[in-house]
Amino acid sequence: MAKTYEKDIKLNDYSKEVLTDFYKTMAKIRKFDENLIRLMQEGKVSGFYHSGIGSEGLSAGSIRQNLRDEDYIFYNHRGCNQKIAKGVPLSKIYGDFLGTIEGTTRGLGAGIVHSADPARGVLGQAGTIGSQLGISVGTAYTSKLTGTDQVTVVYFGDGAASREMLHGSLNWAGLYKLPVIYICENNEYAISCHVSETHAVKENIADWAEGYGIPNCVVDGNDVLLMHEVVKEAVERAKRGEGPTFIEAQTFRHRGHFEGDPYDYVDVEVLQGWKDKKDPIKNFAAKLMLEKIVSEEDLESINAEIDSEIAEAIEKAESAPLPDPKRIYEGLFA
Amino acid sequence: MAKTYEKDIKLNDYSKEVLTDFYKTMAKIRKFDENLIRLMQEGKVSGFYHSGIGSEGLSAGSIRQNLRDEDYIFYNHRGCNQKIAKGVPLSKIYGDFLGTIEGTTRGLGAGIVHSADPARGVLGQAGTIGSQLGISVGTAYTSKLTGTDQVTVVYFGDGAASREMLHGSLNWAGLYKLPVIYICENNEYAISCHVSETHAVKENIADWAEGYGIPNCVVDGNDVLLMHEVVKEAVERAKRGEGPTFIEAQTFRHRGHFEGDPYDYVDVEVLQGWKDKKDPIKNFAAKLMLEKIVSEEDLESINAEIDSEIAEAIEKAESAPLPDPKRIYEGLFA
Amino acid sequence: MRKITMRTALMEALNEEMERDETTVLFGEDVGKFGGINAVTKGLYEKFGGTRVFDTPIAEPTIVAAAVGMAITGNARPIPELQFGDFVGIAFDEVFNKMGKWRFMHGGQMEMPVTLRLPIGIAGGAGPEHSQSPQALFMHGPGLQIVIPSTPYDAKGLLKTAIRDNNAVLFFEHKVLYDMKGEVPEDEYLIPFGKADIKKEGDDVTIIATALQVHTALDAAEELSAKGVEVEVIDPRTLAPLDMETILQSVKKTGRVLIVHEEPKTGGSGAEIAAQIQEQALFDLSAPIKRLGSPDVPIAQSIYLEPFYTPSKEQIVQAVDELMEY
Amino acid sequence: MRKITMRTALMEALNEEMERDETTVLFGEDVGKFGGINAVTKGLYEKFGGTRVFDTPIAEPTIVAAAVGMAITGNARPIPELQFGDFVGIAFDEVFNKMGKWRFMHGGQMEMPVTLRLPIGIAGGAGPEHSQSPQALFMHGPGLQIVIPSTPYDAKGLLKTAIRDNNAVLFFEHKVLYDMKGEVPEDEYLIPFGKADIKKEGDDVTIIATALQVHTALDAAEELSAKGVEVEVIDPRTLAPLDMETILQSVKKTGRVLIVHEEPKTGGSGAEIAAQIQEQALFDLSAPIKRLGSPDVPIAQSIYLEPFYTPSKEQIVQAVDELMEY
Ligand SMILES: Cc1ncc(C[n+]2csc(CCOP(=O)(O)OP(=O)(O)O)c2C)c(N)n1
Ligand SMILES: Cc1ncc(C[n+]2csc(CCOP(=O)(O)OP(=O)(O)O)c2C)c(N)n1
Ligand SMILES: [Mg+2]
Ligand SMILES: [Mg+2]
Repeated sequence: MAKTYEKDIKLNDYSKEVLTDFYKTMAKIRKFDENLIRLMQEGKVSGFYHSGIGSEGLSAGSIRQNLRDEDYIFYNHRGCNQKIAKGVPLSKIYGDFLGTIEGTTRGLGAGIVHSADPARGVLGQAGTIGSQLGISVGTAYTSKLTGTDQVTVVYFGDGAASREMLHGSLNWAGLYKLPVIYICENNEYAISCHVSETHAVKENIADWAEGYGIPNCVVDGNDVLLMHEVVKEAVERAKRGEGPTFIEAQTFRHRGHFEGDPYDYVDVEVLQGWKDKKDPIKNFAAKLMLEKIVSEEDLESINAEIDSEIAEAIEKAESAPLPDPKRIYEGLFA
Repeated sequence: MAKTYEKDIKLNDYSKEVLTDFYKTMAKIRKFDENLIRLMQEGKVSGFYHSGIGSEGLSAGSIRQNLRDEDYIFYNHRGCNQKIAKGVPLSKIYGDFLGTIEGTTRGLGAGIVHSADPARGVLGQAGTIGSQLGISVGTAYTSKLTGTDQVTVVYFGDGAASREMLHGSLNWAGLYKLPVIYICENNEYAISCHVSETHAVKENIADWAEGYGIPNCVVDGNDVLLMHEVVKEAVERAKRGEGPTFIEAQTFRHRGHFEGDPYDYVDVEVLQGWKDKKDPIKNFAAKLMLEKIVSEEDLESINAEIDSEIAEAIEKAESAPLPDPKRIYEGLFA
Repeated sequence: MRKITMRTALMEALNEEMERDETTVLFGEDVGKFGGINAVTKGLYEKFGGTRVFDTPIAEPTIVAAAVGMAITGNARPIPELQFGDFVGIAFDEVFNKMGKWRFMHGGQMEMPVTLRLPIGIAGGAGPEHSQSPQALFMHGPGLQIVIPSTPYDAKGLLKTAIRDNNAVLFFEHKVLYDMKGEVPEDEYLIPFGKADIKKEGDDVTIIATALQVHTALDAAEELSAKGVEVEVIDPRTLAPLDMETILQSVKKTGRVLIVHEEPKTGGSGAEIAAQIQEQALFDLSAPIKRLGSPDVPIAQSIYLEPFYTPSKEQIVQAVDELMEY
Repeated sequence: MRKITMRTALMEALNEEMERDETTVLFGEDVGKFGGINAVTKGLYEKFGGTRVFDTPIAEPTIVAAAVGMAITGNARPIPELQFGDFVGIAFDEVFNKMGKWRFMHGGQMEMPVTLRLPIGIAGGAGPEHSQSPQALFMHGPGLQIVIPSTPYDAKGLLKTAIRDNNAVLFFEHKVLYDMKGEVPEDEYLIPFGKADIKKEGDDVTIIATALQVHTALDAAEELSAKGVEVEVIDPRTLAPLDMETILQSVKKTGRVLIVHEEPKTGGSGAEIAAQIQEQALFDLSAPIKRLGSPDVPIAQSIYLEPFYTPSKEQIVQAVDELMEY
């Protein structure tokens, strides 16, 4: 059975700069998301949006200070959390939602999936959740082929983990000792289904990795520093050539599966509990203030900074033109 | 890690009749196979044949005395071992190879895969190895749907176990507690690749089942009685509604992957060791004689009986006509 | 007559057939308590219970493979759903080679009473992998019947036929049509496969259209009618079997053909239909058969670009005008 | 000029291109030490080592997905093989929706230099799931190039082009052709995509054939020539891009067309080709375009029945005779 990752983390082991970066990244992710929902409500963005509010700690902790531009990530379809943590410019992500040529797809539109920023190791995503499990062993194999120490981090939900491809992926990664870090964002639900209704596990999803001889663990995905540490160890293991790690990060979504989902299949109290007691941003801010690393004013000024960054990004994305319809005939072939 | 199934089995716990049935089934399987290879050499059968010689104990032990006509099996592509143990008439299996209308496909031909005998629970097989892993959860679900105690036994090689579908199958079977018995015929090779070159496992293939909470074990597949006992327990568990079992049965193929395979990728001494020391039929016969359950003459007469049964079957299959070419336009739709 | 949406029509068909035959079993992602993301299976879980109506893991090949396994026992009549028809690519081998061929390749000994429901089509910013219309691929797959209704009436009658049929059926539902209303009688009826429906008669040009495009064609027909051009709109309703008789009869009369579908043009169902028409009625043609499909590029996610994928009324009118010039 | 088999020609192409570009990487089931079950990759493992040439688990979706992952890094040029082309159905989503569309759907930011090798065709009792010719399906898939050579010369030149190309290529190899010999120069050459080859000139009937059927058509052409009928045999060599120019030029001359392929007739590549010919050259036709394909039923395993699937010389001769009656 998968062990629960625990570590006695002292804030003092981190510089103020780094701690602030974690906070700032999480806050930016959430504000990005809230503003996107606002744009949807204003009728400026349509299609499906799967809000990532509630699991910012998972993305910020795993990516910030661990990954370089040349490391690859395959984000999942829940929020734009990982893209933002990896540094994709906000205006470009908004542009993909608004369909303007500011978007990474230069006007094709992308919703959550299909934004890409290869220079930052963001190689896009499939509309079929879980397909990234297969693709990620390819990017990781390339590191082996070219002899670099680039790692690949692949994010996927508890639901996506039930796709058949997981088996092919874990087998390849374990067999060829590939530098892949699997991060299963377990928010307990796949649309309306609780993980217990769709998954046969010994105890945890991470147990599935054990049979492949792949190091694995369960971790509180809402603790940004814990996430940081567990992924750091995995990255180091990968760079030492010791192969993959499987991390099941537990979290919960604050909103429905998509905007518009009645979200009535979740116990109201359970949901409120996650919001009140396990909010990754609130809790981290409280900890920082308790240990006097930042003051309330510091946080306020960070938030103000983010607000204007976001406002600027939206302005840039919105003011860019829509593409010419001929855009759809560009770029099929290189 | 998967446990090795062990049991102190006393021959006296079985009736002579049952013991003889095990012997006879194994001997019939081998002679069927040898005669088929002869027919190939005589140019009467073409296409690919994957001889099952060397693993007769696995099929005979798992099926005989355990399964009823109404229980389903999905055989694998290695020999016709499981079909014969399940009672499919030999003339019909030969007919499928010879392409005459005596075959179960009434002249379409079937090679190893695609014979079917629904009345005996033999619902056919896919040409894509491992596909049976998905189909078997469907037959097993039907037992649940209709409230019967029919079990499904699905056979597949070590190589087929690496197909992505294994994950979908184990997850369904574990989740819905389906009456499926997985028998992984691990003969160490998938065509030219040793299992260690293509599989990431903690220790055994059966370890893959552990993460799903599915009872699993490794067993000497060449010990017919051990196979019988381990499957018997699994069948009982399934009938009690306790769900699936995963059995990794270890064996080795005496011949190449297909007739014509140079088979030069296997260490000569290793192969000879399996032939000399672990032949399921030789060893079982010796045991029966040692404990004086049968005499050499008994075995000779059984073998003579089988020889004539096979000769008759071949005669019947060969003397049946080839189908009219219009046969291919029959039976696409019900 | 009462008017109901295609969603309701489909729901009624499922309900009636599941009541009628207790070996039916319905499953897929979120089809149970949630009632399906398109709300087509609402209420069935409550009515028929969790063994006959169940949510599955996200595992499309296993969903279809399990359906095949159920069907070949002879004791179950599965009605699986893939949440988006695009995902048929993930389960392609199971559909194309197992559902379609299992019976034949085992000598015709088993039946394959599976109805696989597949929501398709461009429907508002769902992007390249949630908007496709993959039905044409299966015309190349022996053993598969392809149903693609355009109205609530057809949807209900065809779905009932599909469920009772002992052979494999791929049932394609255009997502934009779920909310479209149409007349549906209270009394039971079935619609046979292989019988095209002439949605509008006309002598000048034959338009063969499927799913949502039937409606676009009918819109265009009205505009054309005002100009004095009477098109005949034929909805094949099933692409396999394909009712060539009705099509050829119309072509004999009009000599001009336009095929409209949302599938990419190249390799779409229009290719096979055009090939057959010229094979059997070349000398009836006064003009080349025209095909309107979506462009041969993946579907952009932007709702601003989507209109350039779906064949439009204007395109149809123009194509007919061009045909009339011959 | 020296004559070598198509197997050797392919082997040479792989060898030369892997020597030329060290980012090439080749993988699949048994392609390493064993050299591939068709012996096409023999010697590559020894020469290029186990990191660049490796055996994979039996996991077709993962093989193709990994190729996609390698390609989009911009640092690798993968050459995966599926042991039988039929298995492309198992990896269908990865091929159709990922290899074909990844570049486009991410705004054109990455390249997809993948050459997926797929052995196809009826070749002696391999049965319904090891004998298919699935190439037509991918004409409906934007972003995929489809190569299908008929001679050692074409095979080598096209495979080299495929490997160097920065876009996805499906490379279909008919198994019966592996042992067929033909002239191949020692010096390096490349064959561009989208350029059909006229294998035999003639004024009476245009035959469009692919893979093994090119040879059957040439056999038939000889017999017809003796009767005074001169057919023109066109081998498109790539189905995507498709060289309609060469085809239309021939049709203009002959007015009679026969398309021959081993794919099932319905929905085969012949459907699209026929549809395009009539679209662009209806009034050049003196007879309906004929298509010869395999019957629309799964391929029987019996070698006695296989001949009724592969289009034969006799069928071609008869079809041409019928065309000449117009
Ligand atoms: C292959 C595939 N099947 C189904 C879907 C439809 N779908 C989109 S998200 C989703 C649920 C995903 O659940 P999970 O992986 O747990 O991620 P979460 O939404 O909870 O973050 C489903 C079924 C899809 N996009 N791809
Ligand atoms: C999906 C699929 N991939 C590949 C093959 C080709 N193939 C047939 S048998 C075989 C090896 C199977 O190995 P294993 O499962 O261990 O069975 P064994 O032959 O050793 O009994 C392969 C690769 C196939 N038939 N189906
Ligand atoms: Mg989830
Ligand atoms: Mg094996």
